[in-house]
Amino acid sequence: MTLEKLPGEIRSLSLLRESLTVLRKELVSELRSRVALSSVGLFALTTLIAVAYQIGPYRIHEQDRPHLHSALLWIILFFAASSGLPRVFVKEEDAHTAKTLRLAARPAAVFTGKLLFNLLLLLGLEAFLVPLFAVFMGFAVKNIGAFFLVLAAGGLGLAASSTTVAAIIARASGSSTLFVVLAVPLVLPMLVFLIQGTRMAATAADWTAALPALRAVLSLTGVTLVTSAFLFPVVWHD
Amino acid sequence: MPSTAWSERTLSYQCTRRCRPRVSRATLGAVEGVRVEFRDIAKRFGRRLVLSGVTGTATPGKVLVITGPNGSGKSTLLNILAGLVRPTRGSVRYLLDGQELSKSQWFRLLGVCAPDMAVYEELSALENLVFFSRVRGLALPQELLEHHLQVLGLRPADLRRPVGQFSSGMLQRVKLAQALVHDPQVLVLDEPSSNLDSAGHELLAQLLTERARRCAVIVATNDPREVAWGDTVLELAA
Amino acid sequence: MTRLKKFFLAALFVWFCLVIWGAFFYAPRAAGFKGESARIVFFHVPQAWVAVVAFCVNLVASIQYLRRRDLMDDIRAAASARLGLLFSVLATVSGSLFAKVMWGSFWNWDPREVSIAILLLIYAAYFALRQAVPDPERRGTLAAAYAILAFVTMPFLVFVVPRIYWSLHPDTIINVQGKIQMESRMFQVLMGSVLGFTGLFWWLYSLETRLARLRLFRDQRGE
Amino acid sequence: MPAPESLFWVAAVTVGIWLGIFLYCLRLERRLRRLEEEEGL
Repeated sequence: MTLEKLPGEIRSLSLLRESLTVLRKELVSELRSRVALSSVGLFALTTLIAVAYQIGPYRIHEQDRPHLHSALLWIILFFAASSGLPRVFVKEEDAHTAKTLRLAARPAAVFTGKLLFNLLLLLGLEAFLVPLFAVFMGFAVKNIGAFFLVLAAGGLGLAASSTTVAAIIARASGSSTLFVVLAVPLVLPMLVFLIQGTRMAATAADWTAALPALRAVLSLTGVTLVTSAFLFPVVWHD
Repeated sequence: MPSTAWSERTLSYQCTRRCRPRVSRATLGAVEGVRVEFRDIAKRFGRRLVLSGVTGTATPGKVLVITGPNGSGKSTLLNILAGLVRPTRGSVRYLLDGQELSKSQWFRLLGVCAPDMAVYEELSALENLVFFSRVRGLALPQELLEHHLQVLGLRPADLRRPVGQFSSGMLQRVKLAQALVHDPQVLVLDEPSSNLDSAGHELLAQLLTERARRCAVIVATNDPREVAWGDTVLELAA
Repeated sequence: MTRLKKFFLAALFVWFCLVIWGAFFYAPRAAGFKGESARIVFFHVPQAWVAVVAFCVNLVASIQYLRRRDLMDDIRAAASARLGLLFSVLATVSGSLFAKVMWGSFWNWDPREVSIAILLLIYAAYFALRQAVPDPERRGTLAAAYAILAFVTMPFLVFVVPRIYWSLHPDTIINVQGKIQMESRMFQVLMGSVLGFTGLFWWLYSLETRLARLRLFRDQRGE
Repeated sequence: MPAPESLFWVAAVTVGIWLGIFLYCLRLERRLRRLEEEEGL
């Protein structure tokens, strides 16, 4: 069968589709090896059980619960995620597939693909952890809508800053511990607002109470994404 | 054995990314191909000066062989020529009809295969090729990719097995397939027939002579059989 | 040493002695503060100011490095980041001393303290990153990228967070209405001190850059 | 005028610290100058 007869009209694939190709590859690789998923899931579960066993729903006063619970929720979420988030680039460098990818794909496509994967990882972690957290810790939320908004914004924000930091540390030695050291100071301001937003969503009746925190998180995320768009090609192509 | 002359009847596909100038296969075939000129290349890693004063040109239709003892910087020079590593001194210019190409355009016309490059072990040979072709912006039909792999000596049964289970020889063939899938104008090969058996080496020789008519080939090797391919040989001092 | 440098150093020395004298004797006791604690402002504010200047120099040097890939820019970025970290620590210490005198505790999670703590974490992480990358060129690229990314979140820390939260921190000199509330003599000494500290920063910065340039020169000539 | 003796000591200590920093940096400046001349910078 010679080539001329092959139909196959060759279409131009835009940046979006290249990013989705990278995302698809990440998902396929992850679902086959499930390394990041298991480490993130187990980390979250063990931490939650340890915390819930000690503090539990009844040991703290009624009015203190929202404060403590929202802080604990985000701390567990972030540190559980940070055991899986850097893998997306560290895996490429360790397996030496980074050079092949560098030659084949555009930096923008690589960044977007990996960012979307980290976003899905975080949202998946939230979907897994939040119900358990509510049950084990007796975490009651007055305004579900606002709470989901905060969770989504947090997922996007954490994914944005951690993807770039992952790209930076992947090319440094001893990268697993380095990720948390570098990511925490960048993520702390966002965590402060996320915790405040969660507390507002848990306590206030109408959902606009969480609006200022949401606005802060989204603007921080926007700033991080714009900066990362300029910085990532420099870090990726050295 | 399917006819290996598929590269002769080049696919008429447009380069699918907005590139300036319109780099399409049609214009390439007709006019003189891509030249790579490098002058007075030097590279220092911290204190060690690995390369200095290396000059040469890779012209379409010619095979440039780079030889030299281990540690003489062959692979570093190849990385510099591929545009992955920045030389400490000297310049590398990629010329298409006298017009200098930008790095993103250059990467699309470049095929590289090197020992420090890997393909994704958890994906199958076909999935790897689909990924690398799609992420380059090409929507090549599946049959064509299967054809590519079979041309390089992979049995149909192997196409869907994860690459992690492949022998080093078969892995090398997948890496060569990845380097050739987008019909590159310049081939940069670092010890291409390492791990290949004699049949594989024959196949590679045949593929190169067939492509060399239109495509500039740069090979770094110490294997006498490969040095024999060279129209010009560049000897690197220790 | 060139004549100009000798003159600059002599002037810097005399100027600083003048500032110290002014801080303790020329400036009046500030009303509304416990005892003489307000005098720390003559050292606390310039340290914070120099830290911000140092981090700006770090940002500019990092951007230059990414554009020109000249190792000297990387050296400048590292030197200014080190000095920025040093002066931030000094500002934190003098701030918490003031807090101890005025509010009885070294650290009470005042929003301004939270921001400077995060700032210290950022540049401590910056140096952790620099230690982890052996190759000088790549170290420069990665450090520059992190510095720029971190700098972008800094306005949030230094300007937004303390503003939107009620803060124990005395009103900044140029506050919301933009008019200066400080008593004129205190203000003169304060500006003198800021000038003195900036001069000191410039001297330390140039010393460190020249030292690093010398080491780089030796390395390249060494092999 | 504030009570001289209490502030006097604090001022004296501060000047002392400043003197130490200044002399240390001066020595560094001189050594650097010599090394730079040696290097022909």
